[in-house]
Amino acid sequence: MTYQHAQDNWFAAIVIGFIALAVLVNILRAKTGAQLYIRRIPGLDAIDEAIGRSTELGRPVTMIPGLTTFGVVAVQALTIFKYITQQIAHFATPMRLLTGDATVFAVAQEAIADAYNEAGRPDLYDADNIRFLSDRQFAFASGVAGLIQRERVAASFMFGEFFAESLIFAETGNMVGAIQIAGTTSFTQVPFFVAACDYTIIGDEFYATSAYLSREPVLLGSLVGQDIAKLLFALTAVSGAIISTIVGVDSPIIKLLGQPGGWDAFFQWLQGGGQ
Amino acid sequence: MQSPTIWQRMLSIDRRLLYLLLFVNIIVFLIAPIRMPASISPPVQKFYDEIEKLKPGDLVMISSNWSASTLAENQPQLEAVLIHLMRKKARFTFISIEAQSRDISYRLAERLTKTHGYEYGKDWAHFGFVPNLIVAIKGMVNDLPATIKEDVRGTPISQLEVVKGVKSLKDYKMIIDVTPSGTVPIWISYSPKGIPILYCPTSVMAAEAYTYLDSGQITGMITGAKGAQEYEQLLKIEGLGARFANAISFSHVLIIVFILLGNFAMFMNRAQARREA
Amino acid sequence: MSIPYLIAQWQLPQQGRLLYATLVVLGAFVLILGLVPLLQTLPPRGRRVLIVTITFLAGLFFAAEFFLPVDWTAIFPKDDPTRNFLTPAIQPAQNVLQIIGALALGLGTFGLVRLHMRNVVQKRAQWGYSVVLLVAFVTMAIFSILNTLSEKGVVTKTPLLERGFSILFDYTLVQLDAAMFSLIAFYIFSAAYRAFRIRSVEASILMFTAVVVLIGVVPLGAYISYTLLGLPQGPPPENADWWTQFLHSAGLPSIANWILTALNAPAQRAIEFGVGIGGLAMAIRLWLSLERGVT
Amino acid sequence: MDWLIQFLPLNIERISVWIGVLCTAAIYSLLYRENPIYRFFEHMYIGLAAGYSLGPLFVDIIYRYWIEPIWGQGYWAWAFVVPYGMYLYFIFSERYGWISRIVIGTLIGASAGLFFQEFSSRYLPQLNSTLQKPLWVTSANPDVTGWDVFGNFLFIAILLSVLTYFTFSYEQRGGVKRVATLGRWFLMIGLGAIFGNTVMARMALLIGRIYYILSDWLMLPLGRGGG
Repeated sequence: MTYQHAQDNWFAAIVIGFIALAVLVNILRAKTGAQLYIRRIPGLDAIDEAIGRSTELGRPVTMIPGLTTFGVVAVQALTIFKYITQQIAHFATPMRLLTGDATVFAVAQEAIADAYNEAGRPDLYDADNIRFLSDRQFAFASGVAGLIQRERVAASFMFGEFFAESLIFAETGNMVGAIQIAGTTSFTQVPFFVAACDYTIIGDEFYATSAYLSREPVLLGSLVGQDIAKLLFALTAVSGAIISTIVGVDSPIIKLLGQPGGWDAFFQWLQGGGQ
Repeated sequence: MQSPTIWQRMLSIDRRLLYLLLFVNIIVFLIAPIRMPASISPPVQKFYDEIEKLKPGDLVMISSNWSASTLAENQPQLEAVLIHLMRKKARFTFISIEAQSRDISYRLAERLTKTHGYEYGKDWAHFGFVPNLIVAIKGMVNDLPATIKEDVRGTPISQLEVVKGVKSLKDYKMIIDVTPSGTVPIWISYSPKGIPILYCPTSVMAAEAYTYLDSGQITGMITGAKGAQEYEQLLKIEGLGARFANAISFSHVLIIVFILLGNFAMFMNRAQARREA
Repeated sequence: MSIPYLIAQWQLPQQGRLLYATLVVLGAFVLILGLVPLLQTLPPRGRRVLIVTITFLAGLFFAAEFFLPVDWTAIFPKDDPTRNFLTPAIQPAQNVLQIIGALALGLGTFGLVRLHMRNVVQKRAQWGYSVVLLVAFVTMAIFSILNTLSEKGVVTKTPLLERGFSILFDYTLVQLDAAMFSLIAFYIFSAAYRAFRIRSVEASILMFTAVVVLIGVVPLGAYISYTLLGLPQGPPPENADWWTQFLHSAGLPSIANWILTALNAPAQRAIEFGVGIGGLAMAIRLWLSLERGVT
Repeated sequence: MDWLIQFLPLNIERISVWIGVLCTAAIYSLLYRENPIYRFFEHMYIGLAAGYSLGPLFVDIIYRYWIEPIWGQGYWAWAFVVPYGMYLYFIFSERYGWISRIVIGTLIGASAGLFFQEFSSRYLPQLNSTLQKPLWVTSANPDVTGWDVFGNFLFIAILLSVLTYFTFSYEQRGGVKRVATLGRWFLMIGLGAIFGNTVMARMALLIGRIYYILSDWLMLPLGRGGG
């Protein structure tokens, strides 16, 4: 039941097209000067507080994208880490970025070097602070746990995709009294971050993070588009439920909206006189 | 600075004490033979009845796909089922989907069969692991010897007495799937019709399987360590199921007790602070 | 006949393939690496344009393959109706990504080894542990690579290799995995003790559901409900009256299951939708290089 | 005496058990505090893991997707892939560092392009299954009971309130704010449920480890199913 191509159900193409349009139009609006708003995301206000504390204590900040494989989520995580690095560069606070994916490691080198450059402190960049520990889940976890305890980090930022190892990072960080802010798209790991971290960014707050931090028009515009897309999903869900109540859950109209093969079934049904 | 009250000390308890408690708690319940009579759930009863129907010499395929991480749930299931099969003098062959589950089930079966006088190659065998279960099942339905080729010891399958004359999976009388992952829908979809499928999932996987039970696509089900405990009761043996079920249950009880204690301490501490203020 | 398909047909002749292939590979290295000084002459703006273009093209390939209609039999009657003209190139493209991924792993491993080599050479604090790491790395790398090559039939599988690999992998690495994984059980206990307090509405809800599910999913929950309280187990029989139906769903396991399916599933679904839409918007921004992110 | 001889690591099988227990003990020592023994095993662990990856994830892939096609089957076009990928290695150079971004751009573009299919496969079937929720009993859905209808209403209500919480581009006030708060509470129910449900799987792991210590190492006869 997976989509190999958009043709498996053209509804996919329509939805993606609509979302793309909503996002791009609003990005354009934002670029041409429309004033856009973003609501408060409490956990993100704490980033500065966490950085301030590690500066005071003179202990390092860790940034952990976890085992996130390279892709959309990893790029977003690195964008957030880049922002954090720019902030700590002003105070020369030491940092460690620990990753379990080699490609993310390569990209992170560039991103972090950039961040120091843009903050005007290229001298502070040290390639050894960006570390690829292991792509093996628990070997990586053991390395992170050891490092957090040895260096007694003052602040720990965990952004990306996480799996069972999430609690190992969060509890060891809690043990050494670090301020911890986590953000993840993996729903199953959110409860452990909520239990062990000071602030948790849930679900697509993760994608809103860079817009919130940078207030860049492109990102704010994109957020408006995303909200419109959510409205579309909500409307589809409600109207779909009503339709399925009236015509039955196995009706071709329901299949039309997102079931692979549903498009063809619908047209066959139409041609068959709609019995 | 006055010394902290008992409530304050409880709130800032050294977590190493918690770790020790959990460790000891599990050891105690693994060793102590505490028995809680369980009521036999209908799927377990059906599982038992189905194996009772086997005649001596009937051939059973056991798909064992668990490894160390779900040992506490799947091992008691497999042990209880194997003991029952050996009591019924049934013969069986194993198959796994990856190397670790192959090793763990092979070792376990070797140990258990020895105590029941079963002989490898004659009464049972292990076919090793297949990387793609769908392909393997389809292949075994068509031509079992050509699909499996050799067993876990590297013996050509034609020299194994246990599957002498077996052409296809259709010659089997029963399929048992002991698994922590979604392998049972594959067995349901691709195995020959008319061979009963029995299912030993972990507790997490069990909820989804009730539809298969309703429709009769699986005949019986043993759910996690708890199901194994019920099964042991049916077999009248003292197995691992009861111990593992207890260890799991009481580790949860320990956590709940401490959550309640923590809340109690928090309230007492607040009340005290209010009184002093 | 698509271009990638044609390229795939360009095979070196059977005779002297080894020599030709080596020459071609050497040539490719010279050519591609020879481009570097040329690329270096690009001004910053040109570099940016180049990167943006390559990013767009790479995305376009996968996007077009997905969006283009698959059935071209109206134009090419003999074509396979389950693919479009880009589909045959998907597998090679994935292989290219795999190769780049492997090279990145090489880069990551190099970074790890370099860091610990420096620790040793400069005798930094705790350099002894770096020696441990390097020794473990070299030993395991030899056995792992030989083991992989022996599976390919390039080297023979000696008993020493088999035994050594088994000691390092099965007896040590897998055991360390299991130990580290089980560590979470301790952490889950301390986290629950600390976090589940009736401090706020949210914390209380979190605690209450967690406790109900905690007791509902374990054998003890079933024991309390079905053995001690004598509630009926399993789904109710058909045409049961509502009281029987109620009794069948009043056991702790049923309640835990209800929370997990009826209450958890829609919340999770909503999050998934948000994450999916957020990811899609991000993908579009990255594809069109609209984001001043990491590149 | 017999027990002791069996217990000591005198054959390969016993040695393997001893190694396993030693590893477990070293890792668990982290629970007390970070210490030299943990540090030793941690470094060994990372070294072993890094070394292991080179087999299946480096040599195997390069051999299978690069060496075999070129030298084995003669598809010479593959020759260009590895040198191109090696642009990544310029990352360590200050002057040529930007060249690695060409490869990174390829990877970013590819992951963006692949996301369209992932979005369709992963999220649209979920949207579709959300549609199949009759909200009252009709003849069109004969199998649906009053209880199902209640569940469906609940499903849609929770879905909408949580979605409302996850909107960002306007100020949440009044009724919207209340719905969003409700959404966050439902979210907490879901999170609590996942927490409770995960505990068992983690305990099962720990029990498995402790069983290994008691049964395989100390050789205690724990419920070996005598019948």
